[in-house]
Amino acid sequence: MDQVIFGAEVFLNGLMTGVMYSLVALGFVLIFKASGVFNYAQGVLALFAALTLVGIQDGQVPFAHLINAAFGTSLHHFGWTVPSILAIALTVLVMVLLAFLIEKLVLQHLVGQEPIILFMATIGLAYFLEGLGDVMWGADIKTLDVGLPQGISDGIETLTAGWFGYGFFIDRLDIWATVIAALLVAALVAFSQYTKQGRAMRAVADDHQAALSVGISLRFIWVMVWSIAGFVALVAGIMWGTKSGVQFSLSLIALKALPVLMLGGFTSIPGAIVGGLIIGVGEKMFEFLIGPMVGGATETWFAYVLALVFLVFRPQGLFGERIIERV
Amino acid sequence: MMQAHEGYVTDDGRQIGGTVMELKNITLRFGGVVAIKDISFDIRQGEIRAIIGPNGAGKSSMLNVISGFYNPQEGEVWFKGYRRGPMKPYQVARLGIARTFQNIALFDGMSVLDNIMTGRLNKMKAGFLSQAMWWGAAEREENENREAVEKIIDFLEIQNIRKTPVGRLPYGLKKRVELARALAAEPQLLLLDEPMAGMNVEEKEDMSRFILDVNDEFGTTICLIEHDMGVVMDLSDRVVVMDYGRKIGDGTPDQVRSNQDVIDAYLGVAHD
Amino acid sequence: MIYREAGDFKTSYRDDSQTFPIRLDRWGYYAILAVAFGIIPFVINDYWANAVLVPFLIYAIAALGLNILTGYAGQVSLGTGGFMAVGAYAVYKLMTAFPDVSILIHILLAGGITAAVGVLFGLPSLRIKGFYLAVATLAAQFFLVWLFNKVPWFYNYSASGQITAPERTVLGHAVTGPATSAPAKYLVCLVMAFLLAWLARNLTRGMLGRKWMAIRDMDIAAEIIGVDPLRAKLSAFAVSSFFIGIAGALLFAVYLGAAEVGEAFGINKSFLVLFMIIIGGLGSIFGSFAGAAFMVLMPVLLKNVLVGTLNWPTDLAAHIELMIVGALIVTFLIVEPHGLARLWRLTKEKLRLWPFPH
Amino acid sequence: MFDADRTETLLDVNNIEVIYNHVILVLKGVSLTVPKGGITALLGGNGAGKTTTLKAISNLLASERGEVTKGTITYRGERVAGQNPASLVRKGIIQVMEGRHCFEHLTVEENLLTGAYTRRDGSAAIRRDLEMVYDYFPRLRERRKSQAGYTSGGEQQMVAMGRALMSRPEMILLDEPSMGLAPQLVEQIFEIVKAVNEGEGVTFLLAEQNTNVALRYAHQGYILENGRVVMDGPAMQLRENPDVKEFYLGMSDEGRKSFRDVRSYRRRKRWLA
Amino acid sequence: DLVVPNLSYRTGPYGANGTQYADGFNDYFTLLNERDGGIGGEKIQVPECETAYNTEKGVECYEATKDTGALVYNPLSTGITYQLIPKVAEDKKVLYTPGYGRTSAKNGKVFEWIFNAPANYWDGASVAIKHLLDENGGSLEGKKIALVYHNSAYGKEPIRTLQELADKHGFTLTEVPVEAPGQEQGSQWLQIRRERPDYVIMYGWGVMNQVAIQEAANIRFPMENLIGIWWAGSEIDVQPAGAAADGYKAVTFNGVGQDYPLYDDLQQYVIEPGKASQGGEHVGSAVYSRGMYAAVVIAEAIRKAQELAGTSDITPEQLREGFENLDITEERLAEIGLPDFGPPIQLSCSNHGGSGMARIQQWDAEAGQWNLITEFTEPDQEVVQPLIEEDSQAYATEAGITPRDC
Ligand SMILES: Nc1ncnc2c1ncn2[C@@H]1O[C@H](COP(=O)(O)OP(=O)(O)OP(=O)(O)O)[C@@H](O)[C@H]1O
Ligand SMILES: Nc1ncnc2c1ncn2[C@@H]1O[C@H](COP(=O)(O)OP(=O)(O)OP(=O)(O)O)[C@@H](O)[C@H]1O
Ligand SMILES: [Mg+2]
Ligand SMILES: [Mg+2]
Repeated sequence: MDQVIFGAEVFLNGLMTGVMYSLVALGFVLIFKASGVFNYAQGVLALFAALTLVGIQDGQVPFAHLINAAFGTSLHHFGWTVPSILAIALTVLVMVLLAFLIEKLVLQHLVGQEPIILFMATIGLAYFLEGLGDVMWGADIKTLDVGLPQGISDGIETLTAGWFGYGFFIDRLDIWATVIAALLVAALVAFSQYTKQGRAMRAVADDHQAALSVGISLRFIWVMVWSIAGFVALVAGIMWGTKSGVQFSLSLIALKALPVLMLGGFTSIPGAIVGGLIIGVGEKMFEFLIGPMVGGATETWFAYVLALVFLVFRPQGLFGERIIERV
Repeated sequence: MMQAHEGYVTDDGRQIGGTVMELKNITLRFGGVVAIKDISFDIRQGEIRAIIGPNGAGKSSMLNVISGFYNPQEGEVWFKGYRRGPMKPYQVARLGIARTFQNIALFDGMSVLDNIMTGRLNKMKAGFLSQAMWWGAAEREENENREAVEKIIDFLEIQNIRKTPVGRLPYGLKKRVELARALAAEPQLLLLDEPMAGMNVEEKEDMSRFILDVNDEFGTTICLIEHDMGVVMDLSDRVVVMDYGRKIGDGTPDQVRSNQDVIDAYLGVAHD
Repeated sequence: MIYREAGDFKTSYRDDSQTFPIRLDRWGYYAILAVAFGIIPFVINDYWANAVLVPFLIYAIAALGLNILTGYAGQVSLGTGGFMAVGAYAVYKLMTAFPDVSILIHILLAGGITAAVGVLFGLPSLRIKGFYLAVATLAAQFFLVWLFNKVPWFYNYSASGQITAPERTVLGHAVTGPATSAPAKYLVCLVMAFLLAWLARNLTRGMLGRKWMAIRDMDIAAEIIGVDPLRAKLSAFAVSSFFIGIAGALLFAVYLGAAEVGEAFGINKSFLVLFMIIIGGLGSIFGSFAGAAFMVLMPVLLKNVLVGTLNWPTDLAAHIELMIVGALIVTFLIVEPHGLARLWRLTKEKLRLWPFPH
Repeated sequence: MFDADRTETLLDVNNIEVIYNHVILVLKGVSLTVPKGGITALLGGNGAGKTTTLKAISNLLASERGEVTKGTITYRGERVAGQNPASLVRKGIIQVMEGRHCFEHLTVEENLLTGAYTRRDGSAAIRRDLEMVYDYFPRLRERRKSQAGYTSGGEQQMVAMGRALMSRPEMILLDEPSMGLAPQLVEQIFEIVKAVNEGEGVTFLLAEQNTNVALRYAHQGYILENGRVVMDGPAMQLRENPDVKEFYLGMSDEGRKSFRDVRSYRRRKRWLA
Repeated sequence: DLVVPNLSYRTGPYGANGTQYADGFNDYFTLLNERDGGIGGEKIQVPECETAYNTEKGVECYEATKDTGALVYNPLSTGITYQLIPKVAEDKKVLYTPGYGRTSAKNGKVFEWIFNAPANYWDGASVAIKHLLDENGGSLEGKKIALVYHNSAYGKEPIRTLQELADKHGFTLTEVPVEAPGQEQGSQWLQIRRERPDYVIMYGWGVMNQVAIQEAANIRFPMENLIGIWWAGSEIDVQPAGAAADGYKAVTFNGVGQDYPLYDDLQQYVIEPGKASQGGEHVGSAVYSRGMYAAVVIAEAIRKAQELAGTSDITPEQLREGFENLDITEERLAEIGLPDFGPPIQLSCSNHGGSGMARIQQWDAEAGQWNLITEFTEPDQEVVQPLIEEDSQAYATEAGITPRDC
């Protein structure tokens, strides 16, 4: 009986973790949908966004280290702090600017190239942004606090303790993440399916040349999509950064998002959520049930294997667009 | 076994043999769309058979059925006297059926020569080790087949682009390379999906000559889809007409041309 | 006209299909071989061997392997690190279990074992394509690393899970273990790289190579003209993994001498090798070498310039190095998406026309 | 009746050279003028450079690693060089690309709507034009909800045409509209071109292999060969030219030749001599 | 000059920790150069080389520096250490790996060139258990202890020791691996919440530490029952969790805070003149102090070597002698300006690992500082020593080394 209750708790936590993965996966989906680009830099984008947010909040001097090294000064902070809300708004601006620069300096020159080339370009971009983030804001670990609650939700614990005699653990941060993710997904689905820009975005993904020929400005679409993806990255960065502090490893959450992406389908926004939930539950349950028998730490690979098995039956993921094969 | 058909003799005196391929009551559906509805026809040894019909009639789908890319939900496909069960396309290719594609399907990253050489892959049997060492069978086969391919290259007059990557070629030449690739397989049945689309008259004349010569010299049976009525009527021995997945006519060019259904659905008013 | 092919006629198909049909290229190739085999072994020191040439040769082998799979057969793989780990652990187990058998045989066997594992993980490629496949190969990457970390049999039950290569000799010279001299290391890797490159060249110019490329360029059409996709893809996985396994075995046994799976064969390895083939040129043997050279040399070079010459603090240098590497990758892709190999060919085409622009 | 000499020039291509990949010289000095309100045909064999010319005009070469290295292109007196394709569409010049290029994953209707991307005149007007396109191509109305990737070749051609019409252009660059279309549809497409041209005053520049049809509908034509204009003039005149007759219309002195009777021996074209 | 390369890592997943360590290491040598003109009149050069915690870059750094007269390496990475162990024996360089690397390198008979004083991973595990024994009146009978570890060579090190100790003291040990980097540890901590161990010992590094402490706080695991090894005992590990981390404990073998006379000198000679590595941002942090401490030990070994060799410009062989005869007493530490900063270290030909003594520090979130809460404690050599013998013996057989007589 205990096992069942524990299992239920693990299941619920799996769902919550899945949502956290989805937040990262969403950014990938958006960019993939709009440009057919598999944006490896999404994880680094989240890191960069979080770094920027903390930097602005704490009034850090950007490039302080570089300036100090070059001019022998010892700048660190401006000496002010910025309220969270304002800092978030400023960070969004920075992300838009970044999107603009990425389009201008990278994507624009790669119109019509094969997907793998674009993929590689985003890896290059990831390297660059990682270095840039470090140079701009320093490589030390930063604490991120925008006022999101953390820790066990007492309400749920007492409630379930009343029901089962065992209080469930649900992290309040995860609850928040779920709410935010739901809102994001609803907004993004509506955007891509029912608006003119959303349609244009999907058109660009299908055929760059043709999109150009009907007067869709690739530049605008890309800046727009990368800005949105930057925003999504910021959200993911806030959620994950609150958990672990803002540091290099934040960029590695991208690896957690990939199986989600695969399973849900690279092109489906709802897929990112559903995929996240399945992966989250799957890996947690596997670790709970099978993990002890094989020595644990199965989470790194299980998600991938699970996604792989799904793919064998549905090669385009659960909700991905069918791969059109005609001759 | 299906019944053997007598052959016939064409106007210009070619002897046409018995049935090579017979399609019986083929029906093909994609979800809700019925692309082919209960169609039967046959192709005989040595003839040039045309399939015509409006856009979306199901012609390419028919060719795909013949070449094994689609498995029809209903109906039977008989080839050389045997009923063909569901097969993978590459198995069909090994039976001696080669084809070209409506939207050119060449291997863009390879040179013209390599593209045509792929057509001969079923003729090359050298083992893995031999290939890895480039020794014995592998090298011998490579050179033998290269000779055969060079003959086709000469035949289609594409010597000067032999080493060019196909991605850079203009459309018409690509079509020709595709034909070369199909010919390299020395097929018994050659399927051509709109071989002359996107060509001007001069080029169509060239292409016609190639098709006729292939048919003449190698005795290859040809089944082609084409929208240029001039070409179809001039080249083909018999014509199947499809419309909305159904067969609305079948016969010699003259019979088809005068069929009222065909005129209504497809030909429209004749322009010359 | 510095570079020319005119006057270089071929009279047989055999001559026409040789690797370097143009005389000038052939001479260049022989010259490089002469230097590589005849001169470098006598002048090489530890630094050049361990920091530059040995890793370059080993990565070139891995890049060749991945290039066969990705560049020729069009199956994008991110499992390179995992497959290298298979090679490394296979050679380790073989070395310790059969100490008397020649290490060279062990290395080849390690390649064979990796090939088998590669085929296994290649099976899904029949259904899964493009980026989905790329991500799916990550399953191999993570699973294999986990496996080697988890099952003590693989690391002979050592306390920490590290594996260390014992000393083995070829013709009386140590080629693994700490006593190995720089020329010995270099020569082992060079011979392997040379043989494997020759093998890769043979496979890719023949029918097998054409089948791979056909699958890469248009898999449906390939199937319709008679390529069995299962065999073509799996053979690509097998050959590719064979190469990568050998690279892994060399990396562990000859180069590093000791390895921890997560650290030495992590996901970064997979990306590194992928970089190499893309920067070098997909579907090009020369490109595999060029890419490996670029990715091995550039960071060393940058570091030497930034820290050694400009005296920047190492962390700033490291961060800026990241930025430069990133920017260079992007620039490369923009200037010539088809890699160094294409750049090289275009240069030759221009040289051929030179001094006339068209 | 349209008269080329009396209307103003809409598009002027002046002696352009195009190079792909920095090495392959494809256009070796092409000049042409397109009068406003007319239908101009660009004829020529495979690889003559028709598509390249059209792409040079609509500035789509960059993504194919091609560039215009010499000469100028002016549209309504304004240099085209340096403008991005989107702004050209907004200025009224739109291209229908060779080989259809539909957005495979979008439905037929969504494809058409993307054509209206640059329009600012409200959804009611767009809906009206959508109906107009459906009236031109009833087949599309039937398939409006299917993904374009699954429609037949001809249907895709219609989608591409319809999509261009949706932008309410001043000028359409049509690349091989008849390719792969059934005869009556070819006729129909050209009828539509004519209707749009006459009804809405849209100027057409069309590259076409089907010389026969093209010269029947066009007002004037250019014949391109090997990256050069080898002949030009009013369509009627071109149709009477013996070389054009022989090489592009497939007629000999005795009338239409049968494709069966073509011999490999051929006369050399006069302009090559 | 004396060359002591600093193979550091300031980028990558562990860059935040590596930076602080490298700063401490550099600054102490800078201090010696500035204040004393080096050691024995020889200036010390500390060429820095970035490894990014990556073994191959580590090799590159080693090769690039080894011909410049380098005496001793301290790569702060277990992976790189394993790489270098066979190499340094061949090249005759000293490898000093305080508190990390290969534990059984303590056995100088087998590992001639490696030193890992004052304490190693197994000592750390044992000291942690001793601390728990003290807290429980000498008995851990029937207690449940969980080991949360970085699933790598480093994290797996203490397992065998803890298993032995569990047998000896009658507690049950649960092993909970965390796959690197450790961004997501939900299931691990749920498991701990379910199984309610009395204590959790943690061998973590990098982001794993921050997440683990946060998760422990989330499930309201009592912080004072969570004990990290020294690599899980820095400020950056606890700060992200804020007040919730209050009471968290970690094992350490070096002092904390800046309450030592040496820091005055550091201030005067290094920081104020602007010579501090990275502008002196991290002076006094736990990891900084450990880097500095490593430098102190190396400097002392150099001093000893100079004394033995009678020359100031020593060779690596002579430095090795210096290490083997190293004797850092309490008085000597006080002289240096670091009274009670580390345990006394006395090495010999057979003992390269010192006494293994370590102590416990505890985090005071409000004050934002670590407090030392125990004295230096001896590990249970009865358990640890045989394991060391066994493991080093195995290595000797595998690598064909005949242990020295001493
Ligand atoms: N794989 C598929 N999935 C769904 N529908 C398909 C598929 N293939 C073809 N169809 C549909 O089947 C019908 C017949 O298509 P097909 O390509 O055979 O036409 P066609 O006669 O070759 O026309 P065209 O002359 O324009 O090429 C079309 O309506 C097409 O949309
Ligand atoms: N991207 C490219 N790279 C290199 N060469 C190219 C490229 N695109 C076209 N070409 C070459 O330019 C020449 C002209 O091609 P273009 O497509 O303009 O001809 P076309 O007249 O449209 O022919 P078609 O009637 O076959 O469409 C051809 O020889 C072709 O090989
Ligand atoms: Mg068709
Ligand atoms: Mg064209």
